[in-house]
Amino acid sequence: MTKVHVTTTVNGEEVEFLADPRETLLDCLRDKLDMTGAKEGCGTGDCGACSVTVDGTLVCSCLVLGVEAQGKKVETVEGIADGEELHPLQRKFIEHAALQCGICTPGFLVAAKNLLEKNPDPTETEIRYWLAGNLCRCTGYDKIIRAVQDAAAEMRGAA
Amino acid sequence: MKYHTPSTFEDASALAASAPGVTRFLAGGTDVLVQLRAEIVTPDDLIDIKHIPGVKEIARTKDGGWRIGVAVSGAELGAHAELVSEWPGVVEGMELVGSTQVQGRATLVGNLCNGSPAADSVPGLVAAGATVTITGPGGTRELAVEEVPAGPGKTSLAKGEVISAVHLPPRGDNAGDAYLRFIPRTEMDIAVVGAAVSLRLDGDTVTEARVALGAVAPTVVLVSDAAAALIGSSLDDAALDALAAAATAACNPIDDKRGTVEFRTEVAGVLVKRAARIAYARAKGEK
Amino acid sequence: MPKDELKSEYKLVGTRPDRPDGLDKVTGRARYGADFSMPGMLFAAVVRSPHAHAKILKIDASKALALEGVKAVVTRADFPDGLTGEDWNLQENTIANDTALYDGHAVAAVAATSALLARDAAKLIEVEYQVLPHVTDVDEAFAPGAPAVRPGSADHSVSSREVDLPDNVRHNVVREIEFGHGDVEAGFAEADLVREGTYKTEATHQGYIEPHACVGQMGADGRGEMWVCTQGQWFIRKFCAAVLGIEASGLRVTASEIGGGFGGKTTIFMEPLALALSRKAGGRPVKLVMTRSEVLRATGPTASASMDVKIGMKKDGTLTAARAVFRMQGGAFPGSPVDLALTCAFASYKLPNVEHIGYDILANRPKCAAYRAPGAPMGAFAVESLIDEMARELGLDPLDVRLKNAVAEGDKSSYGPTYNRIGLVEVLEATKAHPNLSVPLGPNQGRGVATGFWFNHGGETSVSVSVTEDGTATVSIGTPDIGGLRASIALMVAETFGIGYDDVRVNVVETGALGFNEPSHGSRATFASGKAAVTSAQSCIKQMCQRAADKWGIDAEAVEWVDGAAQPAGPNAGKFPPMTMKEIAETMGATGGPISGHNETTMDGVGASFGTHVVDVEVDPETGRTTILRYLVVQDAGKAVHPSYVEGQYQGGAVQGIGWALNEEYVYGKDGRLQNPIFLDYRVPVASDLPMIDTVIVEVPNPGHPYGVRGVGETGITPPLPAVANAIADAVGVRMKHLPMNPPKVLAAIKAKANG
Amino acid sequence: MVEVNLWSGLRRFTDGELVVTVEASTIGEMLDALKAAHPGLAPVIDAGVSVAVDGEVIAANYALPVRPDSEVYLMQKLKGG
Repeated sequence: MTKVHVTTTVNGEEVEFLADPRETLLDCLRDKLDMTGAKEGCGTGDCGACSVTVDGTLVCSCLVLGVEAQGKKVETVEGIADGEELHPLQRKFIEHAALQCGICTPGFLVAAKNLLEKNPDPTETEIRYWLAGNLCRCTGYDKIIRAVQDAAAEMRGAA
Repeated sequence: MKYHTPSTFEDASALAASAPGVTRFLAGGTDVLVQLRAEIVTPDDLIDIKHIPGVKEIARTKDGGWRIGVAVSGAELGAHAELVSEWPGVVEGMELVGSTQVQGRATLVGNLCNGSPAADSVPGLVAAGATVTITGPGGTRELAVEEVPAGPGKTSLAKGEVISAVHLPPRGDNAGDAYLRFIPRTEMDIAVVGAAVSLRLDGDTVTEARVALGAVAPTVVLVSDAAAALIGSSLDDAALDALAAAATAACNPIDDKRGTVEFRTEVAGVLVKRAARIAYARAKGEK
Repeated sequence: MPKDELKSEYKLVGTRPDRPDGLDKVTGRARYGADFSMPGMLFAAVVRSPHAHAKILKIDASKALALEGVKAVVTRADFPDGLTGEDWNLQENTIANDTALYDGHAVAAVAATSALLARDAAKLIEVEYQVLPHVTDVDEAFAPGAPAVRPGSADHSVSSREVDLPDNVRHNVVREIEFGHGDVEAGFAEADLVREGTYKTEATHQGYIEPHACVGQMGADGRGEMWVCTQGQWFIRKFCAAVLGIEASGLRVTASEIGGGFGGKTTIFMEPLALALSRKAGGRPVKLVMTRSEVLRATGPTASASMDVKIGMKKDGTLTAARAVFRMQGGAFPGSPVDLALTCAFASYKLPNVEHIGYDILANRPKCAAYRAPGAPMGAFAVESLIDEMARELGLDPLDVRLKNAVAEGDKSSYGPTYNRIGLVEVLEATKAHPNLSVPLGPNQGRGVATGFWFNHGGETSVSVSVTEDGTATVSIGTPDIGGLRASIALMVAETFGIGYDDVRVNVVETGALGFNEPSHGSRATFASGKAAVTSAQSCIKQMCQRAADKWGIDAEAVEWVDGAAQPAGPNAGKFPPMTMKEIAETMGATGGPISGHNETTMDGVGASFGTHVVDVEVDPETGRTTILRYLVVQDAGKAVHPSYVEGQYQGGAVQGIGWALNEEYVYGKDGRLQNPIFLDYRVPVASDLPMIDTVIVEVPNPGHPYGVRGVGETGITPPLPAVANAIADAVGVRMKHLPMNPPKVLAAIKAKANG
Repeated sequence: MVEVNLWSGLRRFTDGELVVTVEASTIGEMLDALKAAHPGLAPVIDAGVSVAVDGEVIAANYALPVRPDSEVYLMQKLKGG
């Protein structure tokens, strides 16, 4: 198998790796760049645990090839906090007990952050539909939705 | 697997035409990658068409219609206000494909070429009278969208042929379209039944109509009897019942884990009526 | 109920601080099963049977082994012979011997230098099968002449019921159960209304989002290590040791952070394969991560059930008698939870006459594992549906009927023993008082009520608490933190010591660091590890009082522990300023050495938890689709240590139950293959399917726990199945007796009713 | 002496008796005495049972005392998820 050299930017840092064309962006993040924040829950784009943004677009990194990341800007859960300063969503997820096992949390945070960047004041229904591709099996979603609402309110207040 | 990034459709076509093994074109990848990961299809050559200029564009054509690039994602389609206002049914069909994450990648052409009878974006395109441009070894040709699928997982495209653009006709006045699908959950499912209606009015009377159904036959079907039931009516109960009866009669579905024959047939009649009402209201300018 | 007093009694228990592992889990730093790597690590892939039942004639791995980078292949020949009982079942399930018993059954495994290479190599392993007749449905497996799934595997000497089955049925029955009391026929004769029904539930999966993953390392000496996502690292050690024929002490198992379990990670599936591959590959560590389709095909879903229930009721709603006959298949192995289903079935009700009969049945499906209150949701679906139907027929309020028959302290339970302090009546009263009950309903909308029960479990527990040299506390527990356990343990330990919540560090430790622990299962982790941690902390306090007494030169009995400090117990004990935990800790090396306490026990004092759910639905009469409009969970927590995570258990249990009720099911084709092994078609509820889930925490303290804790994890999945069915019946007048109540089924029922 | 309530399916091992009396001061002694008095119960008990003493279900703790006035039930082995 011929591997392809890929240069890309992850959370603002330029990185490079060799990818087999069959490897997904998720495989490359986890196995080649040791960024294990994004999780593989299904491998078919049905659970959202691997959510990242590529050039600002929310995607499942299991449905993007590593080689497609060439020259792109990738953002993952590891890049959400600003140094020691947690993003309001991260703080609100902890405060509201919006995670139980926590495996889906990275995907929810990446997806919710992307939502609030596009729509700072989403309704409950808009939040629920935006996050419908992020499965959580522990919480029944209630506390997740409340955490996103609360973070949105705080961010609007601060803006 | 070899990964290619051609910069013209002619090159993409030539690569595919000369490839000895299994070939796949990669746009959004939301089907290709699933099949790759599940080892259902492992292409020998994967041809990424996103590096071809213009594939991300949505452009007004001279005749007043639209030319949609093959790598335009569902999210990009939904963000195009003018297109949404003219062809809401086409756009809502595409926007029902997958999650927000999938919307960031999935494309009309990918949804079409995956060949699924349940593809959510296809009935809306068929009802709209959309066509595609196909680039092949012998040049380009135009084809109606309903002519593209040839059965579950199959298309009528020949080896080396690749769809290079989607065209929507001019919308014109007093017209509206709508797409509805039935799924057990509210999101994340494959359509159990899909129904698209596009129509034009003169006053209260339907003068033109196209009706397409998804997931009730081996391909998405254009149901002319259903359209005939609408034309000349003002969407009265009798016309709606005739519409439902024609839609039901066109159903030739399968029994599977997603729905029974009886259920798909019954619900096709229900959805087509609901979609017709929405299209009619849109044609009247009601939101 | 002294609820308010109880709340004010504690400084920390009952508050809602941030969980200590929250920071790691919102930044992506927390390490789950698949996040661990080791130098020199290989990657494994598993070859699985595509057939539901097949003889394995030949396995040829030569092509795989010829690939550059492939280091080892294992088959059953690499595992010891001669295992018996459940050890044999576990080994059989880990890797097939001469027969593949279900679609997805592991047949061989391969280790290679990359995950892609391992997958490529697995495809090159050639297996020759001779397909055998199969059966996957519970009723078909119980029908005369059904294909024998695993002839000779049943030990009928342990069956607790006289043989009443023909041999060609009994060959798939591995256990027959009978228990009850009173005279049911006489009870039915006393009733004004006797009704019976047959109910069916399909198998569902726990659906945790994290697939099973481990890294295993084992040398030729049979010693090794494992990093694994599990609910119980000691169970992994015990079961792997049994399956591999090694000493348990030779294996050190570390539990990773765990991405959900719900019972499904209390046992082994592929872990011994990683260890066997490692041993064969010269001791190189081997990482094995399941795909989602492997999780669904080859881990441990719950049983499918077919159930007959008969109930007698008086006009005023009083129950006179009940009989349940449950048939459950739990895959190709003994162990469906039919016994637990029966035991819980009528546990909410005073019943003078009751009879339970059960059959544990084999079918060509994966070996079932525990799933949240194993068996109880199925039984509740049957019983609570029928009670609801009868209450409606008699014109009685379904909640009042439940209240009329509700068990309380001193009542004899349906399964025999007399109840101690329980909170069902309090739960039902709180439900009646909730505003959701008075929201008006529109057309095609309906309201359903159901009650559920789970015993809860104590289990083998080891905990250690040490006083840290700076006066904080370090707690070692052996139950993985699946949903806020560290926070609740820290609250209880800090409360006991009288120090700050942030001054307690709780670690989930590996098998070398404590004595045996059962998993975080049976709703036991907060209860049992918490109780053991409190006992251990109390032992530390006793030692700290001794140190203070020594320093002061007074009797240890004259020292008491108040607000984190030793102080003289009274004016007669002497006049000394309080000596804080920090002061004692800083000098402990010179005053007698390190101070720690530990507790090892099979935990007693467990208290059961009852819950009542109320759901409002709207049914689309043209498509049969059910929308959840409103949902209420009321449940007894004994004492909610961290109320947010208690609410989370209630909400999560309810939503899993909603999924089971409406859309989730294992669908097998005629070929015996699982038709829906991906999340696209195994339909767990998504965010847009649901409203907020309202909760009420009722607190009837458990006298068997120092802070009154009852386990809360499991009860919540029990009522939703019947509650949703009862709401659909209320909305559109159709009684759904076969789960899931998906749109095709509901629409067919509506049309059948309309057609007379 | 302790009265042990059996589940009804065990009648076939105890000549139809549902309540049997054995000499025991702990759960372990009780189980041993049951096996000695009614050998048919041995495989059932060895396969795993739970015992409820005064309303509390105990999976396995042979050392736990039982008193003559204790309410004792032999039950199917219970475990959770």
